[in-house]
This record gives sequence, structure tokens and C-alpha cells, in this order.
Amino acid sequence: MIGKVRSHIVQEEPLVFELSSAGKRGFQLPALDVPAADPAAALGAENVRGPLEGFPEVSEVEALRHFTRLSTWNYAIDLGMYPLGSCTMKYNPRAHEEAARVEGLAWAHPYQPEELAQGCLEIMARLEEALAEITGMDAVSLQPAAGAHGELTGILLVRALLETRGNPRRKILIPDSAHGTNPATAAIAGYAVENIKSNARGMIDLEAFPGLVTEEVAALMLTNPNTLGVFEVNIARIAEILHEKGALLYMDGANMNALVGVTRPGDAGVDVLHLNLHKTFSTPHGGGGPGSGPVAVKRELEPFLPKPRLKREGGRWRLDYDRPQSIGRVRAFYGNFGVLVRALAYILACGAEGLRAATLDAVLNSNYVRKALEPYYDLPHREPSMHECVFSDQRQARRGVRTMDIAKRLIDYGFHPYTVSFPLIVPGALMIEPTESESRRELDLFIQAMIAIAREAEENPELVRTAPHTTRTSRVDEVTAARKPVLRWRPGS
Amino acid sequence: MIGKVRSHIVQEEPLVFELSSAGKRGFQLPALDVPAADPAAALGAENVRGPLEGFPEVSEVEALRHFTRLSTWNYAIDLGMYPLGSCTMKYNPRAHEEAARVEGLAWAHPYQPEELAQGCLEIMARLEEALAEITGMDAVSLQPAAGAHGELTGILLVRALLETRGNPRRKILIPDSAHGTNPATAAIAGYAVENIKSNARGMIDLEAFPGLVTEEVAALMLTNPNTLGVFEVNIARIAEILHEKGALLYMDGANMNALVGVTRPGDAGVDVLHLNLHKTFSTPHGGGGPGSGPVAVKRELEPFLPKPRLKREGGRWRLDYDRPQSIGRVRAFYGNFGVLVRALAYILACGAEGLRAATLDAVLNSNYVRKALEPYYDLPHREPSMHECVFSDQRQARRGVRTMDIAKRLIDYGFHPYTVSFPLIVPGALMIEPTESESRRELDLFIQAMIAIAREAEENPELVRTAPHTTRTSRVDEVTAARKPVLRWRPGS
Amino acid sequence: MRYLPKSEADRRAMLEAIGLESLEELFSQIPPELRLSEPLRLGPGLSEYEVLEYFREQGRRNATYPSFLGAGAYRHYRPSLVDVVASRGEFLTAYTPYQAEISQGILASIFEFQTMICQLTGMEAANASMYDGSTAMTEAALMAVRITGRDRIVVGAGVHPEYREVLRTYARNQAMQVVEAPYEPESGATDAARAAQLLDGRTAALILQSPNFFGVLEPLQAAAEAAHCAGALLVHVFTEAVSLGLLAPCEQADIVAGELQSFAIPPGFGGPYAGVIATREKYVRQLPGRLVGQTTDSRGRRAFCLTLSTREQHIRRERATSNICTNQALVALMATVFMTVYGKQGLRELAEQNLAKAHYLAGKLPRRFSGRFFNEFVARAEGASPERINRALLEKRIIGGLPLGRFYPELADCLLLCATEMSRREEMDAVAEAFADAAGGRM
Amino acid sequence: MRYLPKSEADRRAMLEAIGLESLEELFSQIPPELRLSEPLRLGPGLSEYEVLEYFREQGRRNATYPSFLGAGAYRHYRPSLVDVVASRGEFLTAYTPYQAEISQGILASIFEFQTMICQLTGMEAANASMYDGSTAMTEAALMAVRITGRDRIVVGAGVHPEYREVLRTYARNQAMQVVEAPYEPESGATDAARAAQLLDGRTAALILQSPNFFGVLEPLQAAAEAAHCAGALLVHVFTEAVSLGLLAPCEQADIVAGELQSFAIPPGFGGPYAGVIATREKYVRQLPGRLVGQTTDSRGRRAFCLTLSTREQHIRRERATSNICTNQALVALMATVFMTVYGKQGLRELAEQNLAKAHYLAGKLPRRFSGRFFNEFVARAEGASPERINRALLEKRIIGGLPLGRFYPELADCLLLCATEMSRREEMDAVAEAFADAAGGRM
Ligand SMILES: Cc1ncc(COP(=O)(O)O)c(C=O)c1O
Ligand SMILES: Cc1ncc(COP(=O)(O)O)c(C=O)c1O
Repeated sequence: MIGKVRSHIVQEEPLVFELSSAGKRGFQLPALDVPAADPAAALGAENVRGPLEGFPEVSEVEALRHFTRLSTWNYAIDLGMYPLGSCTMKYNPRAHEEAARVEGLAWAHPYQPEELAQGCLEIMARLEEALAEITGMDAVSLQPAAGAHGELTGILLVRALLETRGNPRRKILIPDSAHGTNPATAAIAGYAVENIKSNARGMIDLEAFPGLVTEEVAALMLTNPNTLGVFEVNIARIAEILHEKGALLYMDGANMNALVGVTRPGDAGVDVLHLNLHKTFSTPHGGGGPGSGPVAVKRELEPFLPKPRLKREGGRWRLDYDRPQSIGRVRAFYGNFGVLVRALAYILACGAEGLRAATLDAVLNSNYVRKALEPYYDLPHREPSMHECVFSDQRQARRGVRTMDIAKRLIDYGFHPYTVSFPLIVPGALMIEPTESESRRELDLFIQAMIAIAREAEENPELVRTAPHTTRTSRVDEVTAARKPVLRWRPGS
Repeated sequence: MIGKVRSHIVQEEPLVFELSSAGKRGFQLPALDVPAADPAAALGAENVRGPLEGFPEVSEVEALRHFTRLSTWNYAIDLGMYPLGSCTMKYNPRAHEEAARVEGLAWAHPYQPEELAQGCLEIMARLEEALAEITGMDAVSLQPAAGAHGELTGILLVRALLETRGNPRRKILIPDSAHGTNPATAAIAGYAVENIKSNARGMIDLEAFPGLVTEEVAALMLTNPNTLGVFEVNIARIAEILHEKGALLYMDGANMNALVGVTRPGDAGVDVLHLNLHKTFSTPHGGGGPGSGPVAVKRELEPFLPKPRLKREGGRWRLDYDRPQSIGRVRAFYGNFGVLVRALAYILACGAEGLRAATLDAVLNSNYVRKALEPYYDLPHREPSMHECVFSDQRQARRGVRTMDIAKRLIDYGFHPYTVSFPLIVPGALMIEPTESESRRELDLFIQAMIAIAREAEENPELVRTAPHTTRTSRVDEVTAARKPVLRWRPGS
Repeated sequence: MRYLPKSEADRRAMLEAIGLESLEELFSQIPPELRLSEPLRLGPGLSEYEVLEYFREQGRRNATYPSFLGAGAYRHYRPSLVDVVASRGEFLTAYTPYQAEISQGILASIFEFQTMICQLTGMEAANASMYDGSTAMTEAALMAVRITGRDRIVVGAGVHPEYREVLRTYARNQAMQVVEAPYEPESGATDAARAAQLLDGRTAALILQSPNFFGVLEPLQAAAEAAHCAGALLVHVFTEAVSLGLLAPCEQADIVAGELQSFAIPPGFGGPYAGVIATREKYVRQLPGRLVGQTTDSRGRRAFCLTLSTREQHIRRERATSNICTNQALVALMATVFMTVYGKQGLRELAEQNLAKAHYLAGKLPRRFSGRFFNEFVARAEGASPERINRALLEKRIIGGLPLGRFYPELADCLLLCATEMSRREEMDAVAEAFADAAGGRM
Repeated sequence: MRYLPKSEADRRAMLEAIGLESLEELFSQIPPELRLSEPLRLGPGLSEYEVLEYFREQGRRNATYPSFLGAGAYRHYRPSLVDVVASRGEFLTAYTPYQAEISQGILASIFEFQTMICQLTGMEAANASMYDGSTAMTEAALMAVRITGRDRIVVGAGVHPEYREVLRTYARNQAMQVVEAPYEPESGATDAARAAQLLDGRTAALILQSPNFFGVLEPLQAAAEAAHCAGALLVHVFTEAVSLGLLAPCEQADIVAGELQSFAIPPGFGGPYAGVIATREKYVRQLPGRLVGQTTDSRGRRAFCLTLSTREQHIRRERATSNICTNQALVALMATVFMTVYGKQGLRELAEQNLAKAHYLAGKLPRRFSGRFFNEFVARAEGASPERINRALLEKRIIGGLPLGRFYPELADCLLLCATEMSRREEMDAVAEAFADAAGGRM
């Protein structure tokens, strides 16, 4: 019995191109208060384009309905639990959207004179300070646009520091449980990747580890808690081993939601880490972005941070470009400022106590789910869970039901699925991160759904294998999509 | 084949009281910057209430999800055509919501000094002027909060004028096609209602009419176009007949969407009329309100308008309370100001040309639907249609399918139903007002749906009689609701 | 026109389907002499940007200073969620939930609204909203007339003057008599004993506002007893809904009518607000306005719908309980979100903060009345006129109180001041200073 | 904490279910010495109102004057619908549409986005967004390196200086060589012939921005021919997307990389914006970032899903085309709404207005370069420094242009000015007056 959702009707809607009709329009410009310029004369006739064939021609009401209807086909945090592991799909406070739209902030130009941008600079400075305090690090750069971008920045910092020590070294150690962005990042930063095998407990094998840290190793990229949701209890020792060999400890802070207010990476010996403001600090995911991936470093690495840096001078903030050791820029301007506003708003709203309370609830929720589902799903690693727990589909697989099938069936029960097939070290993984934003009621419904699906997998595996059954769109053929890519609309298609 | 909607899942949600748990909270106040006051001491212990038993206790995220989920159970203009006859469910431009939220307007206190409220007063003055121009009347009061309130105001004005002529008279003539608010209004204004029968063409019978206009008649309340969507072609003559007998012509302007920019009631001899800004002038209906029902009058009636009145003095607007003949106030303050802002925004955005173009399209749409549905549904009155057309269920009724059934079946096809069972002079009426906001595409889908239902009524009447079949909530038992009213939640209910 | 979803080709094709040549032909039944021969004098349509700029410009012409005005329109924080919810097209652009199957969201939220209003007022049933507090009170009076079959209303002079004006406008044509019960010059409250004397066998209701227009608590209990003694009803009116977070509802009241503006609705130059009427179950069939009831759908699941509509104009026509049709649904929804977000604890804290602020301010000013008060009170201007004090405050970019002479000539030297959770200590100190300057002859 | 949906009773019951006594026990695996012993130094949590007031206060500390700054961040009208759509929780609070069956709205809108970008750029495929224009350009360079197997990039000196800096940051560690092609001092455009000389057998791509940083149109056609001659690709970069409404796309370009901020994104102190890369079908498998493709569901109905993900880091790991994961989806959605609302006609009109405004302003100022320009151009300050002119304009509450000395020492006497549809004639006249004052020695 599915009680969380019911079947209802949603509006169909074609692509916007299919709504167009010549001459319809959705916007009007104010009348021009200067003489018109002849495009051909001003730009050269050869540079002026013909009509934008196929571009939309719809009225305002059609545009609004179009996107409103499309929106009803989506699931979202606002609609319910979204336990996508590693993504920290927590509540996005709506007041913070208002904060980001404050006129003086939203309309500030990145090149407006610094004395007329003190509000923006102050916000950035305050956020840097708060993030340094939360992570136990010494300095923060807000420039990176997302987690992966922060990783790249961080690894470039490592390289820059090692270069000043004479040798940037050749490789980066990455546990096999790491997120794909870690190795991809290392490669872009010009490093070779050496994958290291997790031990039976899902952690770094402290026996084998020292042997791996050769003079060639620039850094270890460690996710903590790791992608199994397990705290690397030996993190301080790992840092020591690295430091002894002149290597650095990079921490992927995507999972900071398990730690804020409880423990600080900086105190454990981490040299550099990135944060995902769109995870831990509640900024909305927006269907895939924007995010923000600040990098926090120890003092030693500070000279290399991307420029410009904020500098306090004569009671005012300015942007300091005179940073000879900087790795340079990783993007234009200063970062995803609008996201920074929302993250700082969250930190201010929570305060120290609220941030810690959120962490506690996040870990409570994950353990509550774990405990309830243990009898029904295989738990490949039995270490204590932090903010997420990872099951495998091993039991269900016997009946031909894989994690993706369970995920799709969860949709019928009214939930967004967990993260599927990640981390790679767990074959058929179900990675569940409830976050602190779920009430006991919602968690209980989730647990009931998961238990019901476990039963269905036994009794009627086909039902699960062909799910979802109740959505507007049934299971989507991703194979054909990749085999014969159709990446744009064309007339008559 | 229903192509306009598909079945999908929507989230269930209990009542908010059922989500509560002691101590959860959704809001925090800033810390108090003055000493706390002891309620018992300040108010007297006997005046201080105990805990608000049963009142909600939920967090912010639960509150947001609660109302978001509820919202997904609603149909709305933003989702599709909403051809509710007599209600003019047109597009509500979203920029105008922004206009109404401009800080200096939204936070203006009704009693703030006039010199610090010139912006508000200017908006009201400009709207009064525009509405006078559109209706061809001499003066406008913006005080009434909705159409029915405007009606009451208008009839009180009639009474006041007639009183100064020595006799308020006893009764109001109201065609049998009129909206229920007309007779209800007349009664509240202390008048007896005399219903007058429409002729076979659905209009005032010009033969019989003069005989009805006795010395007892204060006014005729005429809806034009009437609720059949038919223009009262004799309106000027009707006005003359009334005026000859010292009676007045009140026009219910709910259907002004058929007339704006094409013809003006004032030019036809109307003495007083109300407008529904939430219909003709695009302000959102909000699930039932707020509206605004300005009253427009000829010069003669101006002295009696509700006070205060706007007055221009020394280059500034002020509120004139010195109106000895005024009927008084019909509500506190000056009207639904926020709605006035939206209506003026609409008028400014459209301009003369846009308003007229909207009227033309509205009438075009209604005639297009009428033409297409005539072969399938009984059209009891064959006069030219203006902005709406009225069919009857006579043909379908033979198979036991009534207008309400057809309406419910339309829901399965993805539309909000037309107005059911009104006007009363058409048994089993289907009153369809598409408005100008519908594209040809949406109209064609509507027509197809109506034709399909006509076929179903023949072939499978039970399917129609038990509709809707695809909604979260199937047909609702309104009889039991009225028989055993449950008007509030109680614990355990 | 950007709102119109038609190309010229669409229009031509549609006209052809109808069998017409031009749009003008659609209006051929209108006598030519009535058709407009020239465009309306309204000018050309403006772009969205120009429209918004016009209103922003008007907004700038208004003051947005901190203010101590109350008197039926209060400044309170507005939780962000309120506009988020009310901006969802599914609420904003729907109409009255006549079609229950596709309106359950609106219906459920109104049912919650009705419940919360009952919880707050101690009544058993509440309607889905009225235009505002003034019309709610007036309709409550008409309701009392219907219930009792009597035709006389006694209304406290402490009821909002504009509410009383509305009552009189409606009463005039209904052959209803309206009598005012004076306030005690010392306490500012109605003298229950004197009010009792005004009640007679024709009296349908005694109407008192509490806290009244002066901010003073009325003796509702005693008034209710007096009213009931005379066979009349007691109607309790409120303008400051936040007071309900702290003040005990009057258990003997028969009808409660009030204004919910304080629940997340900005002052907005007077509207749209939302009135409400709550009452005893036994009077439900005399309630005006819409009501939502719980029922089931054809599969037995809980559902909601509009109910008891035989009270209403569209069914009962001239014998309806009221002519109201469109109400203030979206505003009521906003109030519902507000009540949900604040909740049980929050509403009380909010009321306590209001109490604290107003009592802090009152402690520094010469109060005119001795009665107990919530977040409004009357202060006497000493040494300078109320207007003069307000001018001095305006120079500090503060809007002072409401000079009362306009409504109560005998209080021409007085100001009505309101402090809410938004009032800041510095601002209140500035007000106190202005009063002190006036009293000290420094103005 | 108001965000946390738990009562103490909830927590106790949950702990009990887990078999723990306290929340702290949940962290017992963390070595005690690593656990924080005192609260973070962040102060108490603030109310919503205080938080908003903090940001409003910061907003007030910034200027919001009319401005002639462009240089990669442009001021354009933002249709109201953009925020209406982007504020719907169904878009705002969803994540990457991994689960296609409950993400069709996001997927369909990205598919529309990809299509519109192709229509605008004349390319055959576009990705779902990159962080911004600068990283889009940089990733385009990496893409060219992968496609050609070469390792040298020639980039025009007219490319946004910060974009070039980003390119260098990435290039440094990839053993990629970056060479700059100078601009013609007279026209401000790249000398295609000289650029051609810089292309060699190791060159993967020639990158030109057009209109370039000086606002000047580049000879893309000639550059493409030169690049292709050398076996390299031409990468066309744009920072001002509105120019695409009027300027013909370069048909020979191999990759187009740009910034969409102009499409409804406020300048926002530099972000979040959205970059995009479009290219030829044959290069699709080298595209970084997400792609949405059309397919069918199991019942054969049109559906959309993320596709070609074997290019991406979560599958290909260190051999991925890029490390990008989270992108700028919501910003791309805003751009999609913008393009829909403006549409075919509107985008052209918008571009024409920009052209008219900038040419009006340029007509009154001493232009530094002779090249054709769209809505930005470089003016030489005569008689006073650029900074001095800007100070004079600030006194009139106008933010002037960008002094170029910071990026181009040889242009230290120049300002980059941008006029858009938002620039008003009076403001432009004031700028002209300031320049004239300076030239006339009145400054
Ligand atoms: C563990 C981990 N690391 C890094 C990332 C990359 O972050 P982003 O998507 O913000 O680039 C993710 C994102 O999902 C992640 O889960
Ligand atoms: C013809 C007609 N008259 C009057 C009214 C009453 O208007 P309101 O609902 O705004 O009070 C309506 C509303 O539906 C109507 O259709």
C-alpha cells in the first residue's frame, strides 16, 4: 500500500519551439530614446545575421505556463525527502533567496569601485572567516564555482607549494571509494592518479599506507567521512605520515555535513580542503547548480591562493592583486557571489548552536534509517555511520533486482531515490543520505517504502524491475539516447 | 484519447495539525531589546490565555512542504485554460505582483501623513481616471472590495440620489438571468427585488419592460453583456425608459471584458456600474479573492460616493472627508489598494490598443469555441455571443448526463470546468468563457475534449457520470458535507 | 501585445472557422452609435520595465520610516514563506474552489484556517474570510439581527471609528438602529454597567472591540453577561490579531469578528486585508461567506468541499445571509501560513514581544487612560499639539502616532501609539524624547 | 532551530530505536582529541529578519547607480518571469536530473537550452552549462587539445584578460603552451595575418573573442581560415550574449564558448553566471559537461535524459573530458526563460537597442579604436585621467567606464564603456559632458 503519493493528472506540454507561431511575442522594450542605428552600417552587412530560425515565438502567458507545466514533472526537496547520498539535499531556506536578490547586491558590478562595493566585500570577508572557523583552517578562497572546481584549486595549491619546495612531485593518492571528480581533478592538475584500495572496514589501510607514500606522492585526496559515510578515525595519523614524507593531505569536504560543530578537519592535520556550499550550507541545487566550492587552507598554502584576495586596509576592504605566488585565477571575477550570500545567511541564521544541532540531527537520521533497514538490506560495511549509510543490493540481486530497480521503485513510493551505484567499492550500492531536514514522519515513510520494496523484490521482482509505474514518464531508455544522440530539437522532429 | 494530461504522482499530506509535535517551531524572533513585560501583571492574570491547544507546531521546512504539496492538488490559470464563465480567468501578469510588493507601497500605512503618501494617492487617482475613461463615466470610487461590494455601494448611491429627490422608492428590477449577488445586494440595501423574465432571445423584453418601470422602481440592475454572453442591444432605450420614470440604470460590469475599448456603458446611458478588477483587469483570483469592485457613476451621483474622496489641491493629492452627501464608508480605509496597483499596472501595460486587442481576442475565442461545439451541444439562445457562450446539457441529459457530469469529465481531460448551472434561465447550463489568454492550441484541445465527452455521453454515459477518474480525489460527496457539517479539525478526527 | 497568445495567422484561421472576415464583425450586434469611434485616451502600452519603474517611483514618493501608527493596520514581521506560498501559481491563479476534485489544496488550507481561527477565538466555527474587519463586524451585526429577530445594535465607542462608520452605512438602509455605548473617560474601556442600560428588548447585539481602538482591554465577560441578560448577543471585535496570542478569548461571546492583517499582511495602504467571523455551532447557518467542510470522495477518502452554500447568494439570492461572493482567500492563506510558521509557541512569544515593546514605550509617556493595554495606547501631548510632536519626529524620520482629534474631538490633545516587535528601542526613545521636549517647552 | 523538523520527543524516540542514549554517542568513533570541546566562535543564530536586515544593510553600502561598466558583466532588463520560474521549488530545489522519470521538466528545459544555443551560435550541439565564460573558454581549449592532439593555444590579446588568466592557470600544469596574438593598435581587432603567423604545427586552437574585450568585432572568418590552414581549430568566445541577436555566427568556427550572464542574470558582483560550449556534432564526445538527449520511455513516448555520460568524471574518472560535476543549471534555466520570453523578434530588437545606445554614446566621445563595435567601445580620456573622469561622474551618481590601464598598460589613458538598453540618454549625455569637461580643461 503506497500512502505517500496518489495518482493525479499533470499537464502535458510540447517543447517551446512547437508552441511558436510567427509574430507572437512575450516581451516589449521601452521605446528607444536615441536614434536607431542601422545594423548593416554599424556592423557591416556581412556581420549582421538573418532571422533566428526556429527560435521561440510565444506570448508571456504561454511562456509562464510552459515552464510551470514543465516544473510539475520534477521532484524536489520542497516536495519531499531527497536522500541522494553525497549530495546533502537539505532544506534551502527561502529567506536566503530574498537576501541574494537585495538590489545593492544583485546589481553590484564586479568592477564597480571598491569603495562602492564594501557591502559585497564585507560579506565575502565574513564568510571566509566563518568557514575558516568551521573547518579549523587559516585562510579561505571563495573563488571556485563548485566542489570539483575547488578540488582543482586545492590541488593546484598543493602543486604550487611543492614547487616552491623544489619538486611538484608526480602523483596523487586517491582511495578507491572516492568521488569521480577526485581523479578527474588530479588529471587536470597534471598529476598521475594512484588509486588505493580501502581496507575491509572501508577505510584507509593504515598498514599499507606508509608504503604508498613515496617521494613521488604530492598528496592524498581523502574524503572524510568517506563515501561510505564512515569517519576516517586515523585521519590525524594519516596526515602525519604524509607530512613526514613531505606530502600533503587534501580533504574532500563534500561530507562536512557530518562534522560541522563536532570536529574540524584543520585540527586533524588537513592541509587543504574544499567545501560544497550547495551541500553543507544549504544553498539550493537548482536542478544541477550553481554551487560554490570554497577552498580552505593552512597558513603555508595561503600565499598561493587564487587572486585577488580580500585585504583590510584603513578600515575598508579591498581586493589585493599583488600576490606574486598566487596560482592565478580559476575563473573570472570572485566566485559565485550570489551563492556565497545564501551560505552566509545560513550560517548567520543557524549560529554555532544551530549548525551543530543540524549535524547531530543529520547523523541521527542516517543511523535511524540504517538501523531500520539493516534487517532487509545487505550492509557491506559495519563501521558506525555518520551522515549517510550505504547498503548493497546483494540480497535483492539474487532475484534479479538491482539497486537501480529499487531506486526506480522508490519513485512509485513518492521518494527521490538514494544515490545509485556509488561508491564503486560497494557493488550495487544504495547510498542514503537523509540530511537533518527530514522529520521522523518522513523517515518512517521512507523506511516503510524500502521495506515494502524488499518484500516486492522477493514476491514480485518483475514489478520492481520495471518500475516506476505511476509516473508520467515510465522508465527511460538511456541506452538509445547514448547510442543515437539527439541533442537538439529540429523542426518536424 | 486524452492527450492534454497524463497520470503522475503527487505527494500526500495530512492537515498541519497532524504534523505537529510539541516544541517544533518554524520561526524565531529577534532578541527583545527592552525588558520583558509580565503578561499577568500587564494584562491581569485573568486575561492571559493558556496554551493554544492544537495550534500547529512544525518547523520551517515542514511548513514549506506542507503548502507546496497542497498546492499541487490545485488547478490554476498558470496550468491551463480555466473557462469559468462570468469569472474572466485571464492571465495574471507576474510583474504586477512585483509592483504590488514595492516597499514604499506595500508598507505604506493608511494613516501616514498625506504628504508622505503621495505615491499611493497618485496611483489611486490615475486608476480612477483610467476607469472613468474606459467606462465612459464621470467619477469612480475604488473603495469596494469586490464585485458584490461594488453592487451594494452602487445601489446605496441610487438610494441616496433618489432620497434627495424625495423618495428612495421600493424595488429593484433584476432580470432572471442575473448573478445571485444582484438580488442579494438589493436586499441588503433594503430594496424589494422584482425579477423580470428574459425574452426568448435571452434579453430584456422591450415590449414588457416599460410596464414594469413604475414609480416604485428605483433601478434596473442590468448585466451587459448579460450572463448568456449576449449584448443587450437595447440598452440605450432601456436607459431612456428608466430615466423617463425617474429610475436609474445600474450595470453589473462583471462582463466588461467583452466591451473594453469597443463600447462604453456611460455612452449608453448607464448611471452607475461596478467593475471587477479581478476579472477584466487581470488581478489574480487567489483561490477566491481578494478582488476589487470599483463603482463608476455619472456626475449626478458623484456627491454620494463613499468617503473619503481624492482631491487635488496645490499640486498634491489629499483625502477629502468633507462630503456631506456621501453614503459613508463601505469598508475601513480606502479599498483593496494592492489590487488597485495590479489593475493599474495592467492598464498601463496594455494601453488603449492592448486593452482593445484583448477584448477582440476574448470575443474571438468565445465565438470560435461556440462555432466548434454547436454541432455537439444544445445552444439554447442563438444571439451573437460576446466573451462567453452558454450551452445546455439538454442533449446529454437524455442519456442521464448532466452539465455537472460533463464538467467533472472535463477535469479528466485536463481542463478546469466551465461554470455549471448558471445562468439559471438555462436549465443545465454550460457557461464557457475562454478569455483572450488562450492560444488556438489550447482552445483546440478544449474543443476536442468537449467533443470527446459528447461522444462518451452517448456511448458510455456512466463513464461521464462518475468522473473524474484520474484525479487524486474522486468525486466529492458534497451532500454529506452539508448534511453533517464538519467545519474544523479536532484531535483524533 | 505580449499577453495575447495569438499570431495574426492564428486570428485569420479562427475567423475563417467562424465564417467572419474581420474581428470587428464580432461586434456587429452592438449599435454603431454605441461603438467607440476613437481609441480610449489611455496612451500606448508600456513595457514591463516602465510599468515597474512607475510604481517604484510612486513608492519612493511615500515614506517608509519606522512608524508608531496602528489603529487597525499594524507593522509586523512577515515570514518569507508567506510570499513564497502565496506566489505559487497554484494558489495565486486559481479561483473559488467550486470544483473540489481539483481544488483540494485550497480547500484543505481553508479548513486549516477555519480551525486555527476557532482555536484562537475559542469559537466553534469560522468562515473562510470576509473583506476586512469592518465588514466582518458589520456582517456580524446583521447576523445577530437575523438570529435574534431584533433590529438594534449597541456598539462601543471604543470600536474602530471607521468600523462604526461602515456599520452605519449598512444599517441605514436596513432600518437597523445603531446606538453607541460611551467609554469611561478614565480607563478608556466601556463601562459595562452603562452599556447594559442601553440594551433593551429590541437589541440584537452589543459589539465591543478588545483591545479597543485606544488599545484598552474591554470587560468582555461582564458585557457578555449583560448582553445575554437582555437576550442580545455579544460580538467581540478585534483589529490586532496578534493580541490573540496572549489574551484569553471571551468564552461567553456569541460571535467574534476581526481583522487578520497582523498575520503577515503588510499595511499596504489599507488593503487587501482579510476579515473573519467565528461563532457558535448553533449559529452556523446564519454565518455569511464561504465555509469549507470535511467529507469523503467516492472512494471514501478524506476530502474537503465548499459547504452549506444554501446560505449564499448564488443559491438563496435575495434571501442569502450576505451578498458576498469573492472574498479574501489569498490573504487568508497568507494568514494561515503565518499561523503555521509561528505556531503555538511563536505566536505567544510574538504577543509577548509586542506587550513588552508597548509597555516600554508607554512607561516613558503620559498615558491618557488607565485601562490595561496590549500593544497600543493613548498618550497625551503636553506642551505641544500632537501634530507638532509628529512633525518633530518626522524630522528624525520617524512617523509618530495618530492624532485622535479627528475621531474623538475630546481627545484632540492625544495620540494613539502602537509599538510592535518591529519597534526598536532607539526609535521608542526618540518618541519619548519628543514628548519630553514638548512637555519641557523645548518644541 | 527553526529548520530542524524534530521535537525533543522525536529525538528521544529515534535514539531509543537506534539503541543509544544521547546524540553525542553518535560520534563516539571520532577520537576524543579531535572532537570540539567548545562551541564554534560564530555567535548565536539570528532570526530571519535580522539575517535579511544584515544583507539589506550591506546592499545599502554598495552603490546602485546607473553604470557604463561592461567588460564581461552586463546590465540588462530582467523579465519578471525569469525569477518566477526559477523560484519554483520544483526547479530551485531539485538536483542534477539523474532520475529521468521524475526530472523531465528539468531535462526538457535543458534540451530547449541546448537547442537555443545551437540556433544562436550556428553550432550543432551545446552542453548544459559550464561554470562561467572563462572556464568555458578554458575547457574549450582543453577540448581542442584533445581533438587535435596538439598542445599549443594561440589566444587573442582582445580576449577578456581574466579569461586569459584562467586559461593560463589551467595550462600551466597541463604542459600546454599559451601564446598571445596581439591586437592592431589602430582598429582594436586582431590582425588575422599576424595571428596566422603564430599558428604552427603544435597549435591546437586559435581563440578569439568577438566582440572582443574592447567591444570590437574580430575577423572570425579570416581567423577560421588561418586556423584550419594550420590544422588548428577556431574557438569563438563571447562575453556579451545579447550580441548574438544581431551578429552573424561564424560558420567556420569549430567551438563556440561563451558567457550567458546577459540573458537575465544580474551582474551580482560576478556570479553565479553560466558558461556554455557549443560545437560541431563530430566533436560531441570531446565536449565537457552534461548533455541532455532525446529518447523514449518504455511506452515509447518522447522523453529526455542525461546522456553520453561516459565522457564524464563519475564514469571515466581520471580520463574524463573534465572534472566538472555540479554546473550552473538554474542560471541556464533563467537564460532559457529569457530567450523564450524575448524570442526571435525580441532578441533582435534588444540587440538593436544596444547597438543604438552604444553608438549614440560613442558618437559623442573620442573613440580609441576604429573597429566596428556592438555595445562596448574604448574611449580615450583627454585632458584628465580616466580615474578623474570617473570621479566626476560619481559626483553625478553615475558609474563611468573601466580604466584600462590595469589590464593594458598601453591603454592607461583609456576607458572601456558599455551602453545597453538600460542606459538612458541623459546619463549618456552626462558622460559625454564629463569627457568634454576633461578635454576642455574644465576638470
Ligand atoms: C564526495 C564528493 N566530492 C566532490 C563532489 C563534486 O562537487 P561538485 O558537484 O560541487 O563539483 C561531489 C559531488 O557530488 C561529491 O559527492
Ligand atoms: C455577473 C456577476 N456579477 C457579480 C459578481 C460578483 O462579483 P464578486 O465575486 O467580485 O463579488 C460576479 C462574480 O462572479 C458575476 O459573475
